[in-house]
Amino acid sequence: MDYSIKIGGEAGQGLQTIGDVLAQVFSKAGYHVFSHQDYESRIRGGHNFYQIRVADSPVMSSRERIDVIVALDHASIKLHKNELTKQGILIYDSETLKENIDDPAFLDIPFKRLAIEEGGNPITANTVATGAVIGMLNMDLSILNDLIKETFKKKGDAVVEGNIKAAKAGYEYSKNKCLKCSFSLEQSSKKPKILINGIEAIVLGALASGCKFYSAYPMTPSTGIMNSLASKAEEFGIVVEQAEDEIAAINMALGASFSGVRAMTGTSGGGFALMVEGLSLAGMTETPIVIAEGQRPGPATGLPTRTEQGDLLFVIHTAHGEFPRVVFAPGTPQQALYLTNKAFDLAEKYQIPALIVFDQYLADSQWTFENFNSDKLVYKDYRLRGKNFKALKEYKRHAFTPTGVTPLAVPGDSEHVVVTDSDEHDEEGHIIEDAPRRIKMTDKRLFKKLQNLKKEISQPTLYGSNKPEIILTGWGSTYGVIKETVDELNRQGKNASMLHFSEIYPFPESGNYLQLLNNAGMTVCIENNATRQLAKLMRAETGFKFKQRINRFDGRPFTVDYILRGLNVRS
Amino acid sequence: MDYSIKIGGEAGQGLQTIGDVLAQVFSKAGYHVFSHQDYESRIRGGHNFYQIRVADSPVMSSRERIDVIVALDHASIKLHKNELTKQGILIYDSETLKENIDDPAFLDIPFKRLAIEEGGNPITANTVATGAVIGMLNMDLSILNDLIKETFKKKGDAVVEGNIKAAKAGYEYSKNKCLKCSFSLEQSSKKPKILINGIEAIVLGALASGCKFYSAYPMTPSTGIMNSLASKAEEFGIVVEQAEDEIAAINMALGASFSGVRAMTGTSGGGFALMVEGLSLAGMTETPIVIAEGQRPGPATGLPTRTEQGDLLFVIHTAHGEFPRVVFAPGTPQQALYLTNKAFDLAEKYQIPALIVFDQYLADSQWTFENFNSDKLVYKDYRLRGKNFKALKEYKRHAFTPTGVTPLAVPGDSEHVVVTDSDEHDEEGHIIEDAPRRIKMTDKRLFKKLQNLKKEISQPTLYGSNKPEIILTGWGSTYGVIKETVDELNRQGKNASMLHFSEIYPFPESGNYLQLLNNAGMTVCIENNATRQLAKLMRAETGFKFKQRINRFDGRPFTVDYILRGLNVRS
Amino acid sequence: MSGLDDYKSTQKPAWCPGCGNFPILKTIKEALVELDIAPHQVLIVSGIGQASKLPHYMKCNTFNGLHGRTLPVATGARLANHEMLVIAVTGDGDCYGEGGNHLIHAIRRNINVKLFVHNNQIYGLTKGQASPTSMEGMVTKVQTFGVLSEQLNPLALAIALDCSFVARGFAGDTEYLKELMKAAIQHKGFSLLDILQPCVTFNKLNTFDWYRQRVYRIEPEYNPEDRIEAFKRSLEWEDRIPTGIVYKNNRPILEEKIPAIKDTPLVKQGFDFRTVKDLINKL
Amino acid sequence: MSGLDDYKSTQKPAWCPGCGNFPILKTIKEALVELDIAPHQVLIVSGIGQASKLPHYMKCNTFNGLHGRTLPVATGARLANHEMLVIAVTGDGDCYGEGGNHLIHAIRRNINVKLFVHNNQIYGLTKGQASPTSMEGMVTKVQTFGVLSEQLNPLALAIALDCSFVARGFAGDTEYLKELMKAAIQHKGFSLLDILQPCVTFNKLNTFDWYRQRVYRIEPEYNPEDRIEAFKRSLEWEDRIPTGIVYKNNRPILEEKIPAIKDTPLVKQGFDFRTVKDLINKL
Ligand SMILES: Cc1ncc(C[n+]2csc(CCOP(=O)(O)OP(=O)(O)O)c2C)c(N)n1
Ligand SMILES: Cc1ncc(C[n+]2csc(CCOP(=O)(O)OP(=O)(O)O)c2C)c(N)n1
Ligand code: SF4
Ligand code: SF4
Ligand SMILES: [Mg+2]
Ligand SMILES: [Mg+2]
Repeated sequence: MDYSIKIGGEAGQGLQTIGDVLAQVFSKAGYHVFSHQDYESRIRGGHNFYQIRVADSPVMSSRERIDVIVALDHASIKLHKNELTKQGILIYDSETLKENIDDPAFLDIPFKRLAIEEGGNPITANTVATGAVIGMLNMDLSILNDLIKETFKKKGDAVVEGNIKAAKAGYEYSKNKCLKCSFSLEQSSKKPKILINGIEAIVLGALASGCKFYSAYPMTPSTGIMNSLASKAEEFGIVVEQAEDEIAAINMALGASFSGVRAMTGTSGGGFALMVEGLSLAGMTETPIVIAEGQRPGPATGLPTRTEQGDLLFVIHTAHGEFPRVVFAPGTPQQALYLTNKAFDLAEKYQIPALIVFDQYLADSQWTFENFNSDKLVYKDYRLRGKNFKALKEYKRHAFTPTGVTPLAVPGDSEHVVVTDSDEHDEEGHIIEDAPRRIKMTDKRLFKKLQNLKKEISQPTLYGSNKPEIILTGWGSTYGVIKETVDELNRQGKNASMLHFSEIYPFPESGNYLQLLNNAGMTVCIENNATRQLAKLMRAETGFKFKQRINRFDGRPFTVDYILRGLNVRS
Repeated sequence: MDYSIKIGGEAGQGLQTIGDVLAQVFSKAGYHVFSHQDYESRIRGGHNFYQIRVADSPVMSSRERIDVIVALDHASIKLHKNELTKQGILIYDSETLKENIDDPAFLDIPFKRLAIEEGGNPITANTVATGAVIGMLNMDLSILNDLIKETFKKKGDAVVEGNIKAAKAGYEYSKNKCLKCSFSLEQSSKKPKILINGIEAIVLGALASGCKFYSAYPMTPSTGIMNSLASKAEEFGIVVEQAEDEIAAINMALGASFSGVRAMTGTSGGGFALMVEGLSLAGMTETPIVIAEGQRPGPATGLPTRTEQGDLLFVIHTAHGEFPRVVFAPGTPQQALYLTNKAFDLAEKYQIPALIVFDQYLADSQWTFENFNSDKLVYKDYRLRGKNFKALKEYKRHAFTPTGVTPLAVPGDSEHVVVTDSDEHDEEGHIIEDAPRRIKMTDKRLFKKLQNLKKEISQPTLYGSNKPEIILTGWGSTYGVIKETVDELNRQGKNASMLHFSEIYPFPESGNYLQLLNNAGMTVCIENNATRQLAKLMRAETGFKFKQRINRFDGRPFTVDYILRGLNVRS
Repeated sequence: MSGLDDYKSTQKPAWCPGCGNFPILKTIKEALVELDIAPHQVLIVSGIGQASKLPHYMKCNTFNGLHGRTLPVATGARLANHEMLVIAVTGDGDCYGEGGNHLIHAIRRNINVKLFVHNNQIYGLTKGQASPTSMEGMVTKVQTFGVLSEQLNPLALAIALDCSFVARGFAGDTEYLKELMKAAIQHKGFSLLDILQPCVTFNKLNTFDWYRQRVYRIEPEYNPEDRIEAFKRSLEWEDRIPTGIVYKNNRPILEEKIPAIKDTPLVKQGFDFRTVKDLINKL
Repeated sequence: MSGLDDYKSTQKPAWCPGCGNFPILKTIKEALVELDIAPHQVLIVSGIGQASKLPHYMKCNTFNGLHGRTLPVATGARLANHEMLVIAVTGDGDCYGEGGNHLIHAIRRNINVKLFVHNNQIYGLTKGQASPTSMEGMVTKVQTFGVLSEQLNPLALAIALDCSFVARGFAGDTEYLKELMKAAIQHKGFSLLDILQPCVTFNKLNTFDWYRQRVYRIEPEYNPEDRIEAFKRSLEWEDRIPTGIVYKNNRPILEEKIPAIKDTPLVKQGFDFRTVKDLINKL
């Protein structure tokens, strides 16, 4: 059982709500869900869609063939009807669209009329549609009803009641009228799953790491982090400040971090470009900071609401001068949770900037998980505080130590002052000009730290055979789609594996993975960009050169089918 | 004949004037000169020096042993006296320093007293010192006198007269008193040489390329470009605007370029960090721009007045999204002239950003040249202007063409409008969201252009044997010092060559140089940074891995002696 | 004579139905037509935001640049060709938030650029965060406790900086808005026209109605050259919001003070490669 | 009781002999001592420039950051620990040039940070280019035709933004300067203290003498709470330059409006890893 549902319509028509509700219903029913979104940079109009895959085994990418299309506008019909599977059904409201289409795969449902008649309000039309989909899938309405109650509680009983009625109307309409409907999602007895997208996972990671300060400037696809943290600010004791620009955002976070709290900022490529000088400041002053960088198709404003993996070499190499940094590129919401936590840990442990690189695809995509293991989370306060700081006879912010790391004291907690500087400085933090101390500081700040930092980096994930003939390699958000492609290849009798990089810089020490690559007959680097950035990095770091590459740079995410076509394998 | 002269003193003591005048005297006398400077980030006090090498054959780096030291302060004596060669002499003014040193290598000259007595003003003390050096070298005074006349003309006859007398006093004092002086720089009959530093060469390159607009924010070591262009603004019809910040600087230059003039900006690493978003804008809108990036030791403010090659990977990889760029790293003032010119040409020909990466060492170092060949300069106006633009029936700013380059029209010159956008756009320049046109635009903007652009890049310079056993490789400002090291090695009977990269990105296509490297027994990458950036780039681009590396990252430039020590070769 | 048809765009606006940007778009076209300026004689520089999409929906030379960087691009463009009418069209976030520093310095330069700010007191394109002009207390997804910063007063700021022309318009009074646009364009000097522009989707506080109840046209007797009076007037907001020309002066413009372009626009000046070559050969 | 000795630095100032920064340094130490604030109770955030080297020459917690970014660092630092006295020390280029946008928004936030601007009307450290406060017509190596932009008036700007405390001091009148520093520190709210600071090396126009001939102390009867009068006063410059508290108000400060830190400074709040773990296990 593995169905794909697509809701299409204009911005502002509420298709996101339909999608969100359906995904929740499915995951609460214990199914595995994967969803992704496609939308334009506008608030009303245009054409957007929301695609959900629901199955009884884990799913982690979208398919190109759709079983149920909910068409809220004409464009959805025109653009997507050919995506229908053989048994696929498209539902639409001929009265609203003022168009009646005679196609056996089409089911006309009067969303609006039922909304008025049953829900008592045309605004419940989307609930009718939602109910209709549930009906088509042969599920029962209880979970949807619970969700409606929860969502509309604050709006009063009448609204709850109206929506429940609307849902029922849609449900019954499709149950009765959809004679061709052969789908069945009988109530599974499984435990409800956690439904989570990339943004929510990053936020969870930040909360779990004791993040206390978040300053940012809105920018797709990172704005969700700020929204979400702001909604939790009071409960978790977090200060969320909207900065006047990205330069202020990173400098505020550095100020907060210097004062003794864990601090983070988030942005997209263009905003990150403005943070580059601040990044270097973090490097020089050895001030911990976590930065979430949401890539989107560039250059410049590009395709602001779409997806791309075009900033890898940028985030690794940008900023003047030389200092260590950590770059993580989670492949799943689960990885996003743990790697955000690891980013906070390493940022503070080594007093360096740690970057989490994601993209719109990971940000908006929802995955289901059975549960998260909180034992994998770490929290250690590396700061020198209170009485420990007071007890010191002397304190030098940048004192030379065997590891290069100098205890990070909280200013004000003792009578010792804490001094740091963006100029090259001495152990106390004061400006210097001479060569010998410059060399020692570089040794401390860069080489000594890097040596240990490298050991913290995990090897890339290998999925599949230990002696693969085909290796599909990727990084970041392509984890799910590459994994599913590997499954498909192996189903077809091939010997394929996935090699996935999520802890990407410092680049994982050449280990087993290099040998596997050297031994494989076909090595494909799959990237959502045009210039093959991981492939370049790999060559710089290991000397390995990929034999094949599949790149996509049209702002859309990969699908299994797309990769199979790239491999010249039929799907 | 090959002498080194060092003038040491506090900031504000005028040692730069002494150095500048001496270097000019030597070059006007037809000698080969190389000078470099070492100064702190302060206006008064501290310790600075100015070092000049003068010889009868070409010189292009500083040596560590000094023949004549002019010590204006105590520190100059303490720090530099051990650098004296066997026949070396240190001159100082015991009355001013209130210290009398009994050392056969020291010559006490009463700069200030002679200045008052002969020059009529204590302010001429530095002229006394300058005259004294000329006297020690057994040159005659005529060139210095001419220079004095030229320099002080505006200040009136009395000032000219005073300085000429002061020079003479110093000259005669040292001639009479320096019994140990064995130097001789008899008047050479050679033609005066061109004395030029990196900044002046970049400025000359900009003028020769028809640069009409320069906007920047002051930052060492790039400020000299703005000063120099500002001084020539009226003569050459250039608008020089000091921007409120570096973001404004690059955006102004892009605005000017869009309007139809050649435009440039300049900065250092920290300021360039702020230009990164604008760089991406240039890429997306296909607006030509030339950017001079003066590296200095980082991270952050670092050692603001010193030298480093720490920004190579930064300038190549920075900015969100993917677009072509050109990066040049001139190794000599001559290269700076031609490459600045080439940068302007390629920027406009391909409608891309072109970067000139330099550093404090190249910026301040003076070289001598016989002459410059203006036939090597190119100027072609690629813009669509006036009647050519008017004659078109239709104009689309980003129309698809076989080369990816669309004629760049000057807005206002015809009734067709010129439209561009930082969003992904159609041929007309209007915002789009769809995948097919995104792909075609990327193909136009990135792949098509890159294909031809790569062919414009010259191979690295090979100096020395065609079958070298030892290859010393470098990029940018280390040209001179590596070349001289190669000469020294070959003098010692080794078979060494230099491989120098100045047209560095797109990286020169793997050619002969790779074969040479593969065949050599010893391949050394020499870089003024800590993280071996060229070596990394080389591996990423060609797979080649250097066997040895010499890195210096204390903010000081290489010397031949330093490299020889690194190679374990005696100097 | 150019007509409204000449200003027709090939693009369909991506704005929400009812958005205050529509009347502004219409008015700007009308103003240009009435001033008999042809599309190729005007350059609109814009940033990123809903407002900044405007030039796509008419016909004109267009540089749609980065968020917040409208004024530097406009400044460079105008310095390179001061025969071109350069209008900068931005949003309140763009101009007073991300781009605040450029506003200060563009005013100081007195470059003869026309700045039209579509001030909807909100970040529209990014879905409703507070902008610098959002009113204190307004709750958004980010400002969950309400906006805590004091509302920025662009007119007072501009007057403090001795801006050459300072005016406020309202998207709901297009007749007057057109007059203000024309006055701004005809004024010689940097002109700030802040336009109250209801965002019907995200700003539920400052609606067409809300503005209509408060805005008034400044009385004809008012003397916009009195800086102190102008400052006082600029502070009005709560109950009565003045629209009209609040302040103006006659500072000389930057373009006229730069010797290199006093006589001929930079872009019209030739480049004599030969002279420079000679100069280099003679070094 | 802390004494002047406690504020002694290990560093020797790299300023030019006679620089106006010396008396400012001396005065800031005295002010802190007189307010009985110990070195570890104060954080000085600075940028890059001659002025910004100041914290190195005394003893205090110091974040010497980037050119122009003093206020964001100070804001973040203060939000994280609002029991710390946070002083931002910058130059006129740093604060009014590169950092202009942050000034606008720090004022709007009314974060309780003290901003001391060493206003020498020039870029000192980079050797004498015009700053935003340089007077029109002043010739420099870059401004070869003289400064063409209007001189920025930081006081007028701050008053237009309703800044909580706006004052001007003079490095040549340290007695009064000390009073102003103390008042700024004791005022609850964002405080801008612009300090006229002669640069003896590069600014040959605005010398100690030049200032001495013009500055006067604002008369005691003056009411700094009258915004319009303050605006008028802020416009004085040519012949008479007012020093003293020009404007102040009692807007509530940002720190008190944020629920998360109303009761306890952020840095003093613990983090309960257990609770979050439980929450995650229960997802
Ligand atoms: C450097 C940068 N930061 C953030 C963004 C995201 N962004 C796009 S528009 C916008 C704000 C829009 O608000 P406003 O300028 O008021 O324009 P409006 O949409 O309200 O007309 C933001 C933050 C961006 N494009 N670039
Ligand atoms: C991003 C950036 N741009 C430029 C500089 C170079 N810079 C250092 S100090 C300075 C100006 C100093 O002027 P001001 O702030 O007035 O300080 P002053 O030296 O006069 O006290 C500049 C431009 C820099 N360090 N960083
Ligand atoms: S979001 Fe607001 S400003 Fe943007 S188009 Fe819609 S109504 Fe207009
Ligand atoms: S240059 Fe000016 S501001 Fe800087 S230390 Fe010297 S006198 Fe002071
Ligand atoms: Mg807005
Ligand atoms: Mg200054």
